[in-house]
Amino acid sequence: MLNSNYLLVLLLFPFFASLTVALASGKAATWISIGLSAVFFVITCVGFPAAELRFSGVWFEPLGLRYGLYLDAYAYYLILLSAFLTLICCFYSSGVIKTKIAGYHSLFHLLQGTVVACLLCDDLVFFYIFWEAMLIPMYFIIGIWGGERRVYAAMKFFLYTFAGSLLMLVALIAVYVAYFQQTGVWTASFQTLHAHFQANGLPLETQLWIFAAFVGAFAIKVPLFPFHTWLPDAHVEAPTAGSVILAGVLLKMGTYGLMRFAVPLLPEAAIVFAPYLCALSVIGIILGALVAWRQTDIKKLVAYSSVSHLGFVTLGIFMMTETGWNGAYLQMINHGISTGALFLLIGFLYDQRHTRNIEVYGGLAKILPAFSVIFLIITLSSVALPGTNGFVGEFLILMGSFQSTVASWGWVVGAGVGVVLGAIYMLHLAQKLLYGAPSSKDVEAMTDLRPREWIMYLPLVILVFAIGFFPGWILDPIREKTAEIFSMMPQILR
Amino acid sequence: MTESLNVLAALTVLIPLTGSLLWFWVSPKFGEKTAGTGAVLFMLGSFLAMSALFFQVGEPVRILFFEWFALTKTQSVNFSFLLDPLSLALGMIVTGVGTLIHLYAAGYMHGDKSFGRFFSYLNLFVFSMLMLILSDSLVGIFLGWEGVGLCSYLLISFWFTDEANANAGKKAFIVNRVGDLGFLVAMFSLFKAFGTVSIPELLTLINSGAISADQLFWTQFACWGLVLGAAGKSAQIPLYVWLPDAMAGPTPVSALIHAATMVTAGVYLVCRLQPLFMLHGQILEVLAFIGGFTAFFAATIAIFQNDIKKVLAYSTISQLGYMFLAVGLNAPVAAYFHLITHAFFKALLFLGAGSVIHGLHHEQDMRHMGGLRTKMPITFWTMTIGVLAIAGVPPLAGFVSKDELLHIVSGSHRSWAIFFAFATAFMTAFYMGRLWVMTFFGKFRGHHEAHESPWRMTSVLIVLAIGSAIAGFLNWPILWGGSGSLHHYLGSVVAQAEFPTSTEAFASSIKLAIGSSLIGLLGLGLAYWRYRDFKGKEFEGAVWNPVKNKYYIDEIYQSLIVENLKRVGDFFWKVIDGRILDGFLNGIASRAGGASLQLRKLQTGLTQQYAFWVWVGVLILIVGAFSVR
Amino acid sequence: MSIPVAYVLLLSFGVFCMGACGFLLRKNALSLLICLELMLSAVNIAFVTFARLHENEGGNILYFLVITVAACESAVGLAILLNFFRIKRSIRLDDATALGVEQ
Amino acid sequence: MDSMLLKLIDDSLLAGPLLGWVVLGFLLVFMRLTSARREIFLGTTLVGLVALLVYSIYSMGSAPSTPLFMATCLWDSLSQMVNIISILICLAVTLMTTAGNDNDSKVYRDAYEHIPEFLICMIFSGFGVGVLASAIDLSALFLGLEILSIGIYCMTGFFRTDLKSTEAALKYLLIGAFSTVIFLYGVAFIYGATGATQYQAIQAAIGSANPTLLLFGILFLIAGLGFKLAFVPFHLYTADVYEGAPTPVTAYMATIIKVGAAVAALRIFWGFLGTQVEVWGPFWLGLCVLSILLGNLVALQQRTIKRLLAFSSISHAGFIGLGVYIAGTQAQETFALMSYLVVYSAMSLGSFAMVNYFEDRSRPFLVEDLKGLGQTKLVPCLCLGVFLLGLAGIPPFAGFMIKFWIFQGLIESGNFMPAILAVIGSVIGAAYYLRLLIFMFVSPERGAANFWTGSHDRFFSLRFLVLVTLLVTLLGSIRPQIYADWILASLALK
Repeated sequence: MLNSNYLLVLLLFPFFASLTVALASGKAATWISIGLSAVFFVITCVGFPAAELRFSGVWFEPLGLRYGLYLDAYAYYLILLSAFLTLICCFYSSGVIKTKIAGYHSLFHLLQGTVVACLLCDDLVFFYIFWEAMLIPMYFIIGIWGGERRVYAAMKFFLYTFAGSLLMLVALIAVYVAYFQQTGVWTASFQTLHAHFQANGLPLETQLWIFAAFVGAFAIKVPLFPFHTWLPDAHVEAPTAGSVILAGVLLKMGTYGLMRFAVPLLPEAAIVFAPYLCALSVIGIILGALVAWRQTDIKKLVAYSSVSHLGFVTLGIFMMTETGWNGAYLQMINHGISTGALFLLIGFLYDQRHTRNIEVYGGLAKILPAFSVIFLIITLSSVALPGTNGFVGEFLILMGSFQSTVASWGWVVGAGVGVVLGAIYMLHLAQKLLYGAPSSKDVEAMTDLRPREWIMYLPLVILVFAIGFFPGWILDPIREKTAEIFSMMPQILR
Repeated sequence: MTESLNVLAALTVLIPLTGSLLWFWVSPKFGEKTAGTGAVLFMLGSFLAMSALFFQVGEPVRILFFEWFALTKTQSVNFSFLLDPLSLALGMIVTGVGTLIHLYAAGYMHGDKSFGRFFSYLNLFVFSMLMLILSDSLVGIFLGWEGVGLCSYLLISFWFTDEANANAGKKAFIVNRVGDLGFLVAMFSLFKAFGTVSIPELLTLINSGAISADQLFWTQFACWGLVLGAAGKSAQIPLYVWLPDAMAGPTPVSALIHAATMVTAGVYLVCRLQPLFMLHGQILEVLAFIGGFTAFFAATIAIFQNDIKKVLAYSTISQLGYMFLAVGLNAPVAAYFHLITHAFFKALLFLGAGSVIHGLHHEQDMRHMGGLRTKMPITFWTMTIGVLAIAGVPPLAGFVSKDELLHIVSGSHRSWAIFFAFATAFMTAFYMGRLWVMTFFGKFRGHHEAHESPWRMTSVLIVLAIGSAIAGFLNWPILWGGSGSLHHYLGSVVAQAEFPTSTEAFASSIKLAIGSSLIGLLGLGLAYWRYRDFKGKEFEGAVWNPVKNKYYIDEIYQSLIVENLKRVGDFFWKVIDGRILDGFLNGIASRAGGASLQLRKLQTGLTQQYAFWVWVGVLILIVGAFSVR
Repeated sequence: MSIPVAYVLLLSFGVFCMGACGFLLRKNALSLLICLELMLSAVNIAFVTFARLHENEGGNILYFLVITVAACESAVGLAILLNFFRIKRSIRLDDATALGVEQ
Repeated sequence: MDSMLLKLIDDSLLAGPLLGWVVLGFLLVFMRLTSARREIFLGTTLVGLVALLVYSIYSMGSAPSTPLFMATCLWDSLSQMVNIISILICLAVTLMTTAGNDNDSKVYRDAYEHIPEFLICMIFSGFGVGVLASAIDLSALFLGLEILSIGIYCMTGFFRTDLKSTEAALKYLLIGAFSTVIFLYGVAFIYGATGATQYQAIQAAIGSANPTLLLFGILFLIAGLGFKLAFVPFHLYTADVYEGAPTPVTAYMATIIKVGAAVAALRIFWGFLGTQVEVWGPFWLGLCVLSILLGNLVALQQRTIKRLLAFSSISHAGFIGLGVYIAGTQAQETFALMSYLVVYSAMSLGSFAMVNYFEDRSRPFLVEDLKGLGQTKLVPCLCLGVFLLGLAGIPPFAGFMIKFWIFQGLIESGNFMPAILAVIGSVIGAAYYLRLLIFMFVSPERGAANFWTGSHDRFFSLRFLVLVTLLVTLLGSIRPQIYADWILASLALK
């Protein structure tokens, strides 16, 4: 049976990997990196199904800071996802990245390390450290291996998120100090704080401020309208694998933060803010969809689609129903899979034609049948067709939110409009790329999937249907966890 | 017992599913012959399994396969079937007609590069359609509901190298999505009201009669949603626009999906949830009006179409309108009956049209046809039966079902309904006659050399012709010594008032029957007189432009909705994101830079200025201190 | 009979201001050093006055310290100024602009 | 009379380390008389400082709580801690100087003729810090301040044939003296108001003091200390002086003066003005926040790296000031301040060491010169990068934890506004640190620095220094014990 050392392995392995890769060189680095990420994936799989594990080591006793680690379903599946995507990304990059290979891969493992650490942390300060540290590798991945405007994008990404996070830091310290002032004990362990403040909560006044700051940070990361403008730039400029991780994992940290820290800790404040945040989510959903529809840059289109999709997630969270939360969590995973896959597919096109302009392509269904099938499946998953993973998540979100007691069901209808618009832009993309007559000789010269692509895409496609028809293996543990959280929520939500 | 049912039910849906996965790879590897035969055999298997179920199942049974996902601690969505007359009857139609059309298609699609892909899609469609029909939870129905939508999208844009087809497919999917939104909202509100999405439980709760005001509100909400959904899937006003374009797909598709099966899903759904609608009479009224108006409206357009398939498309819309009229007037059985007969004769007509098109090397414009009577005899005779059937000539299927409809309409004493119904009946006869005459009579106006189609296709035509001839006797009115078997069969699940059996009722019904058949014959005659020596020109002059252009509905939608959406999108993108949000951020950045540049100017390198600033600092402190005082 | 403290303070303040103005306005680095001395003596006046006011030695001690330190400071200052003159052949502060923002 | 002398000797033995400075200083002076080789001088200084360090650490704990030297000095744990810190800084600077020893450009040759004077000045100003830190009498305070300053004036002019160095010295001396006068005037007012120069006495008399005089006194003291800490608007000289002075001296100024002045301020404000906090608090906080904001803002547009670091040090001075403010108000007392001083000193010594390593004294070191340096000198650039991220306060580097404690103190004392403003300042700050990183690692073209030889560092002194500071910067947040335990222990002593 797993014990708390497992957490240490999870925490430290990626950093070890990153170090190893950094010391290797050139081609060797690639293979070592792939191997290590595979090993890490296996390690994470060992943890299935998410057992509840704790670890706590001395960090800085006088101020009650501890290396508090805590693994549960919420953390586990995201860790699994990140390990999975990192593996795929390392594999993908092996064929694409030509310059500074070792650095690139080592940064990827570093990124994964910070992400996993973030998901594992129980001590808020410890969490914050990795939350910030996450920015550094991503900053360099965009900045060094990115496109033309990479410096601008990287800067925007870093400063925007950094600003948000620092606000959160203030909020976080406020909680930490408040606990000290109430109990005379220093601790930043979330479990303790949560338990304490459920028993004797903070005054609503304080809650509102702290919650606002928390949401500020998380909303920028998600990103929630109107804090989303860094995302398209970052996505467009980032290298393919970077986009995959950014969309697949980093954005989730925001929603995860909301579900893990902000809302459970300050439910009353959350209830007060809920209507406004739902409104923002719906605006995000619709804005994202419509803007995505008008893009000619494929990556930008997908980036805006992310804004729309995560709008659903945040809606599910802020409507504050159990069902909605389960859906939201599942949708986080789904978005990771489908959008990640989309970026990979686009990368496949980009590597051949070196353009992201949607008009250049066309009639690919004739030239790349296999590619088209995969692309279509992923498209369907992203428009949430029943039978694909997207449907279960989105349905649960909407179904749950419709029953909400904190905000109007009208928002759900608004989100429903988003569902229709989603079909519009995704089919628009599919048609522009796949249908019509092949637009040019260069397009006709393109080659279809090779084995190495199949290796990447098949698992994703399988997951799409595996979750679409049998979501239980993710949903059931999540449901228990959510029930546990909601059992501590105010009466109105139960 | 139930085990065998389980297996059968599973087979019914799984056979087409496996098929859809197979033909993709089979056709290129083992040639289209294998794939075609395989597909037909698979469908046959599914049909046999279905009929086995049909004959075994007495009163409704539920079959649970496995849990799909959990909604709450107690409620969860399952893959499970509800086998009762409604589902079984439609299931028979789908698999039966489906099999025939597969057979037909094997001939029709002969030599197409992506023969295998076609049959994969077709099988996938049958699978989804069966899921739609058999599922016992709304979510399961929704799975099929969107599944068939997907298949029709894939099949409409089957020849995707032509942008127009791709667009038509996209349009179909998106318009359907609008309907699906209604369906979703309906599901949510029903769940909010009753806390379940499983149909039997819903119906028992509704029939129990204890409905709180709150629940009533939500059920009303749900009904509106369902109306929207049905209108989307069954191509009713205002969401009918996708169906005419859907004719871009191969003709067998039009026959199977856009005439016989998928488009009737809306009717099926409303019949399924009849008790729910009974709670809200006014909504049924609206539904009836939508149906009646659509029937009339579509018929007027059909008269002016020259593309043979477009005529049939609008006729389909109009016939579906009939069905909704019936449902709205709370006569689900009549609607269901018309649904069944319509499945036969409309499939027949489409396939006939297909065979004509096939014979003329994909010529669809009726102005370039004519005189095919001699060249394609089988097609001609079968088509004739179809035309007579739809025109409502006794004793063919169309006559019986439509007569029952008209009977109910006239019994409802709603003048608008009566007008719509009879006017439509006349126009139907007229435009079908027009089609029939323009295609088969007069002299040939085309370019290609026409030839009769292969046996694979004609045989299907014959079978269907027989079907459309005799299907009426499924439900021959008791009044006229018939069995009314469908009434009895469906009676257990849907409620419809029995007809009075008194003598004056008999007299009136006979009068009505004669009247309606006369209307039909009149329409046909008029058409024959007008088109027997057609020169390829008609309806000159601006007066006819609106109706020729389908009342500009597509254009209106385009400019009113699509264009504005685009504008909003651009506004969001360029103004809100670009100018306001990003402008704000970059503004801050550049401001900071500028301020920094200004402050930098202080560092002149002149010592005394620095000293001066120190001094200024002191003064500021002092002034501050005393202003605080 | 003794002079009121306020007057002496005013004197000290006046001297201080003179020194300060001189420091801000004169161009010659040498005279800046002198102005510094002036300001320091203004401070010293204040110290001594307060010493008398409170009748304790603290002020006087500080006075001596200030004098001493002032001497060291000006010594160092002169040395540096000399060095500056050796390089730049000028003791005008306006010539000391090798540093500062490149205009 | 005789007893007085005995008392003096007695006291100086009690405050052994202070005496140690003097002894070391005079030792060097005598060696200078018998002119020895410069290596010997450097060696002696190093050995002497190490010996002094060992002695100070050894003699800690055996601290006399009674005031010494006629109640002008208090040799308590705080003074001893500061004393040890200044010893360490002197060691670091000596190491940097040693690295310059084998540089045979003319400027260096001329200057290193006079290395003994330089070292003597350094030792004595180090002694000054000792005095400053332990002063509990205005006279001693003034003396300490001057001993410290005058030494540094001389050191600034160390490159006597170099115009910039000399000019910097001149400017520094003039303005420094000017501010000293202002400070003195403040002292005079305080004395006038309370009639005492000894802190306890002042505190005793402050109740009955003339408020106006007292206010003037406080304001002038703030101005004087503000100048030493280089608060805005007394900061303008900093950039010039930092740029002109030899880099080791810059490092020296950037660190040791802040340490000394901060502790002096601590003793003043919480020593005898504690009751007056509502009088000086607002001004002090205002100046701190202003320094954080403007310091970072102006740094955005600096062209030479030393000016940039100068402004970064100004913003850090702001944080140090905040540390001084919260020292009296929060539970952990001076802990936050002391750890900030230690870690900040380490980071900025490290960064200046790197500058010293890269720079070529004969031309200004522009920021652009760093471009593409990561490709030729990767490891040094990585080191500099770590120091910069540390200064920017981005976790997981040491800079984060110390900022965290400052924020914690502020929030604990209910000062949310300064905390928020400080946060904004840090965000601005991140911008220019990241700009440097971009130059080093992202920009493709090669800056001038790629072609400079830099210092040979024959005795590995520089590398040793960088290694130590790097360790502190890397581990400072993950394992704060490396410095915090010591600080807490010594704080617990008194």
